[in-house]
Amino acid sequence: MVPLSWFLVLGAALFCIGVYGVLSRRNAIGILMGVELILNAVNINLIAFWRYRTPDHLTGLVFAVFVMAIAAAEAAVGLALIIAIYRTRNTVIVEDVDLLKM
Amino acid sequence: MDFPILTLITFVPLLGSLIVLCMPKEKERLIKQFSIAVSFIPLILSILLWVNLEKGGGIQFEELVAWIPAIRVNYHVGADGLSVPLIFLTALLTTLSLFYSSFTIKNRVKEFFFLFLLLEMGMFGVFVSLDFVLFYVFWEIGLVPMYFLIGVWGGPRREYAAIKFFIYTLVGSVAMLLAIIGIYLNTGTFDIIQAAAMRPFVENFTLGALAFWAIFLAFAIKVPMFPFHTWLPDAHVEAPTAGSVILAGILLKLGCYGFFRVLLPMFPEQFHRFAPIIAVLAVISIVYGAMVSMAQWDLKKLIAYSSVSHMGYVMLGLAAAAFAIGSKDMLTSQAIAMNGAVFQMFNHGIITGALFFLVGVIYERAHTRDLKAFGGLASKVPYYYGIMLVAGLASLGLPGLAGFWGEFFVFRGTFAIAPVYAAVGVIGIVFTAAYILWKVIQHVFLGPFNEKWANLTDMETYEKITLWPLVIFMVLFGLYPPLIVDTINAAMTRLLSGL
Amino acid sequence: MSLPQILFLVVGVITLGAAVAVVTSRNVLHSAFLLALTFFGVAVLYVLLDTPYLAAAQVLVYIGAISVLIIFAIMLSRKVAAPDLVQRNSQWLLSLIVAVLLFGVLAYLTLQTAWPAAKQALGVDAIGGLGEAFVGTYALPFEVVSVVLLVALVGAIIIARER
Amino acid sequence: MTELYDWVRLIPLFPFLAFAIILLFTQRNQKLSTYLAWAGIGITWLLGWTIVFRAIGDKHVLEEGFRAPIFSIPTGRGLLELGFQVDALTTAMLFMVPFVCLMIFIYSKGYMHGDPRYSRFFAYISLFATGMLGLIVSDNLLLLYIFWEVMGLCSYLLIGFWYEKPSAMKAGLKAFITTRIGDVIMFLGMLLLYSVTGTLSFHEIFSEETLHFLKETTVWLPLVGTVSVAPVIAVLLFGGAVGKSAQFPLHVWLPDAMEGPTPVSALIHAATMVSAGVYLVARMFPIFALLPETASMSVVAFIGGFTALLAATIALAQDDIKRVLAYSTISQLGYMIAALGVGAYVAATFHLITHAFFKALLFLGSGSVIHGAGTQDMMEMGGLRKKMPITFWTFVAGMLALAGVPPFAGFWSKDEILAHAFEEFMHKGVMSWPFFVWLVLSLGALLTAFYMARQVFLTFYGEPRSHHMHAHESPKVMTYPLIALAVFAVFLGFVGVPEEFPVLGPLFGHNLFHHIVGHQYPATPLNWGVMGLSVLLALTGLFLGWLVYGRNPLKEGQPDPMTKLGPVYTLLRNKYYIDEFYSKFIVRPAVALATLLFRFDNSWVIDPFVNLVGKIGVWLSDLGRIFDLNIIDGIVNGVAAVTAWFGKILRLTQTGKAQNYLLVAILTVLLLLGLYLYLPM
Repeated sequence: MVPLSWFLVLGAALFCIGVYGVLSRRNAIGILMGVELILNAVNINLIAFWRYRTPDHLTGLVFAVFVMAIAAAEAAVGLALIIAIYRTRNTVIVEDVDLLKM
Repeated sequence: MDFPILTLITFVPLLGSLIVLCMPKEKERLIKQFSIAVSFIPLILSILLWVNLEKGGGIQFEELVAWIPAIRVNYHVGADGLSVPLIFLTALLTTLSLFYSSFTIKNRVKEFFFLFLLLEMGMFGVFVSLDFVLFYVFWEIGLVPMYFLIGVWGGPRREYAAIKFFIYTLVGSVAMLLAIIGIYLNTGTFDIIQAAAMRPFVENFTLGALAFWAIFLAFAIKVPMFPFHTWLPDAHVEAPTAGSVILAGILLKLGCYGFFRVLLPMFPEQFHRFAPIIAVLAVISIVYGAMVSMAQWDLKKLIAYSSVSHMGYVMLGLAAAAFAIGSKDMLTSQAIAMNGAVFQMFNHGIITGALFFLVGVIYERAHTRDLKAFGGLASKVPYYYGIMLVAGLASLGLPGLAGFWGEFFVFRGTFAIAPVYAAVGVIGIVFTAAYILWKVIQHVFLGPFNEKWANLTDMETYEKITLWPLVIFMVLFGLYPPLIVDTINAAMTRLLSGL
Repeated sequence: MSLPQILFLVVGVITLGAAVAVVTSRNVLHSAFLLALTFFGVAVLYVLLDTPYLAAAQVLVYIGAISVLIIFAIMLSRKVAAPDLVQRNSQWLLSLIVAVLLFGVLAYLTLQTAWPAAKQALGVDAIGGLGEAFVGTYALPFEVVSVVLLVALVGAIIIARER
Repeated sequence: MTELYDWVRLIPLFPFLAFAIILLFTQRNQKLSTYLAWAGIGITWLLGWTIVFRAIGDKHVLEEGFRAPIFSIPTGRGLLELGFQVDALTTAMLFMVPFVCLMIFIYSKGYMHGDPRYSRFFAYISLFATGMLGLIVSDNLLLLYIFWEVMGLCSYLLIGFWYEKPSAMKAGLKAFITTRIGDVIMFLGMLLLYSVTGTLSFHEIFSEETLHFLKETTVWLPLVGTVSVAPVIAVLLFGGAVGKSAQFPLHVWLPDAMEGPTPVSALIHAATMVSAGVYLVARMFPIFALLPETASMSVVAFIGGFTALLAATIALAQDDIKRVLAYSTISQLGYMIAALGVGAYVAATFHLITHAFFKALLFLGSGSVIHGAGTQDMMEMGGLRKKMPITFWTFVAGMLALAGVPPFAGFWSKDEILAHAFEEFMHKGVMSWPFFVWLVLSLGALLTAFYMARQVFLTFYGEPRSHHMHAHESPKVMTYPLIALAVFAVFLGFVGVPEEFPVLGPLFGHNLFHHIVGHQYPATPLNWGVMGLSVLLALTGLFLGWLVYGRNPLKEGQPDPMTKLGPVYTLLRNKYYIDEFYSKFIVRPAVALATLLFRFDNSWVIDPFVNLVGKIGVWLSDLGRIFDLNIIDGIVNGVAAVTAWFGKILRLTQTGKAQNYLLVAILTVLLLLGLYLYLPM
């Protein structure tokens, strides 16, 4: 039997790797990948908790599915944005995209 | 009185301001006339209120409706001999200010009158509220229109002044809010009268002291007391004339009123303990304010600082009364001191209000307030000179005019309780005479005529109409003080015997 | 050590290793492929958690759609995928420390807690229950998600469209 | 209003109405304004004298007083009652004040003729009369104080009446502020009295119980320790009198008050303002005399005697005709105060009344001279005797009265003071205040006679010492009041002839004045020696004056013989440099302190450190601010500046890069988590 805590530690590790990716990549696509990792980590947690703690209620499972759906949508929009930015500014380096600071 | 007179007084201006908001911007005449007409309603009602007030009858004209039942907040209003003169003063000064402004305000007329009526509601609200939350809400409501009045229609440094005023007052308000919550947690009610009756801090003096100082800060800033006064000269100088009048005439009274309505009944022990500190601050305010006034060369700033001095009398009377809490044989002196303090509040409203109007009158013409720039105007503008002289003399406490009685009673009451404070405070009287007569009267009106002002015109009819009511009150209350002291005394005696 | 445990450890190591490579690789295209590997590892974990349905969805959605999408995006912005480009920004070290610390805290908290060791028996039919939940209790969120997906689709097209 | 005395309520009312109506409505119409003012004071005069002559025969009123309440102010559960009254002292004053005022009012029509603010002048003097009349009929100290201050205001307005002249404007301010200092001290005395006894009504203060209570009560004073309360009250109240009656050290305003129109000088110096101070001491005399051995009496005696001599010496060296009279007024007031200080209550009151008449006469006479000669400088006058005969003769009558030559009014009153002081001195020995008072006042009598002789000879004898002097007699409206006042200056003294005096004593009702005013005090016995000496001194003074100024009248360009006194003359002429002293050590430091405080309050306006904010940095500048006394506003602005500084620093964090923000967010989460773990729950 795999203990619950293993899944949790693995989820945490995946999450932190994702965080690192989001924080350290210069490339917008790289950041997006980090985000995907984070979402996966979340999903692992959701399902692990569902399976070990409340197998009778499907809430965790349902939310995992939702997360997947949202991740898909997010990836689609995010990548579209990246493409759009790339077209207008010819870069996907986020540091060059700092219109926020004016 | 079986109709909700206080509610009407409070919310008629709100209604008026909303209607003004709906009026088309171009119809300035209509807006002005309508606003003035609206402001007459509370004025008439407040006279009715005073006439129908039963002297010594405690809180009257009460209305009590549940507002937020979950935390027991009620819409609870009422008035007594303390608040009725102030309500009247508010109504009077607002009407006069609106009237005066209708001739002097040229830009953004609609916004001005809208804000002014909103401000009036806030001020009335504070004077009638008997519920902490309601009190606080109105207290804050008054802040916003004033901010805009200074910030939009003010002088060259208006933004600085407005922000300073706002932040200063807000700091106090936050402290007060915390204290109010503290009181609520201790008593389970937001009702000012009930909470005071429960004496929430008898057992826990330290907690009470904390709450006391928090509320003290809020009110002392508003009064303003030394050393929380530095917002006042800026705000006054930059505010438009009507704004200065209301600021000096009413907004400062909100702070004093808070001391009487909230602080004294709620924290008698703490007030008694800390009375020496407050008395010292009051005496400093009196003497220091007067001396700083004497050093001014800007007419408006001079009068602004004189407010610090004059409000010091109010605080001295109050502190003296608190000094003697617990000694039963001092009731007469306490009552005299408090009567003087309240009377002084009223007087300061009409006198300083008049002085600010007068500053506005000359500023409209000369576009300067520099005392060195004038000289010998008495023959050129005799009417203006006469009115200014009366107001100035009332301000320096000349017997026979209203200002004297306030000072006399304050000093009389204080002297019996804490003679040293009174003796030091009396020095302020000499300096007041000096700055009014030397700085204001002499530099503006006397001496050789300054040819620069050869085209100066005397007061217009509208200016006369604005000032005469105030002059009449100065003389009336000066010659026959029982007219108002009867009302105040009954309320103060009742308040004191309850401590 | 039982079989699932060994399986977990192996898959876990592969997954994490792939994930680390994803965020550190200098070549974005490599990252994208490794990301697909990571997703696959996660899918295996789902199986270990008795949700083969979800594992299938993971493979379909993540590997089949998202990874491919990412790869396409990289292709479309070809220049950035150049291997010689520095992919780390200036705050990478701080980020690393933060990430490690965060992991430390999370792991510490997790291990501190006494979790029930064993799985309970799966009382309900997970897949069937899921289907019922989507049209029953969670009908509304489900519909909302479908709208979100639609909007994202339309939005992506509009954003990425050539003008 | 059944009793005649009830009408006392109306006494201050008529002039007040005249004041209000003139100021509000009839300013344009000079004639109407004049008649209104005349009517106001005239009706009051008639009413006043009706009451006076009724009261003189009414023992009950003289001894008990009659009170007419007006209104009362609630004080807690008690009441503060205000009202008017008629009693012995009021009666005496009521005889003098309205009449002298009326004379001055009539005279003013001539003197002020052609002034651009003619009507306003009448309004102001009507208010002035209101103040004085109200003061003498007040039945309590508070009301007295109110009218007292009203007079202070009027003195300000009237002394500075020609405010275009900077000197007049300054003199008005000086008068107001100087007396105000005295008033504040008096105010404190009043507060103390009120606090101790709980009443301000004369009737209640002077009741047996209250006086007894005051005798027993003590008060703790800083530096002094525990003392009886009565002398403290007395000395404080005396402060007011010192200011109003221009006693040393607050006498400086009065000579400057000569800047006002001459009728005002007459009004201030004779009938009203300065008498008020003496009146106050006389009114509160029971408190002063309650513990005669304490400071209360000696302070009064010393200040009075000292002032009498000081002012008399200054008067010797003045050239301005009105200034001489001004200092003589100060000196004579010193006589009255000193008299009160040795307990000569009746004599002081008597001198107050007689002095009012002949001093009003002298001032109006000098006004007539100024009106005719067009100058105030005696050195330019001379030989006016023939051109202004009526003025001359009436002036001489006043001069002789002031010098104390029998049988003029001043002789009797001055002699009574000296006799009383001598009597007390005989009781108490040489080392006592009465001896000091007697000595000083006798010396003062000599000086008085001398400077008055000097004035008369310089003004009226010899030849004019200025070419552009075209003197003429004043119009009748001015000379008639002079004659009326001269009659009183000559004959009024007889009402106070000592009872023992042969022939005159019995003839004038056995010292009628004493019977009216001093029923509770024993009469001062006649003392031929003192009387002889005072006559001798007066005559010597006059003779000396004739010797120096009369025998060989001064020619044009010839210096005043007084200059031979050298440095003494310079000292006297500059009034002992007291003005300069005050200006340097009191006025200027006060103004400087005010300015300093303003800087303290407001230095951010001029504060150069504000400019350094940007350059050196906000922290450093804040430090500077604290050093630069800017403690108060600095904190407020400092908070803002610190906020701005933080803002500047924090602005760096606002990179616009989402990753930065995220990093910070996560760091924060981490921090919170760490805290959560670290802190025990």
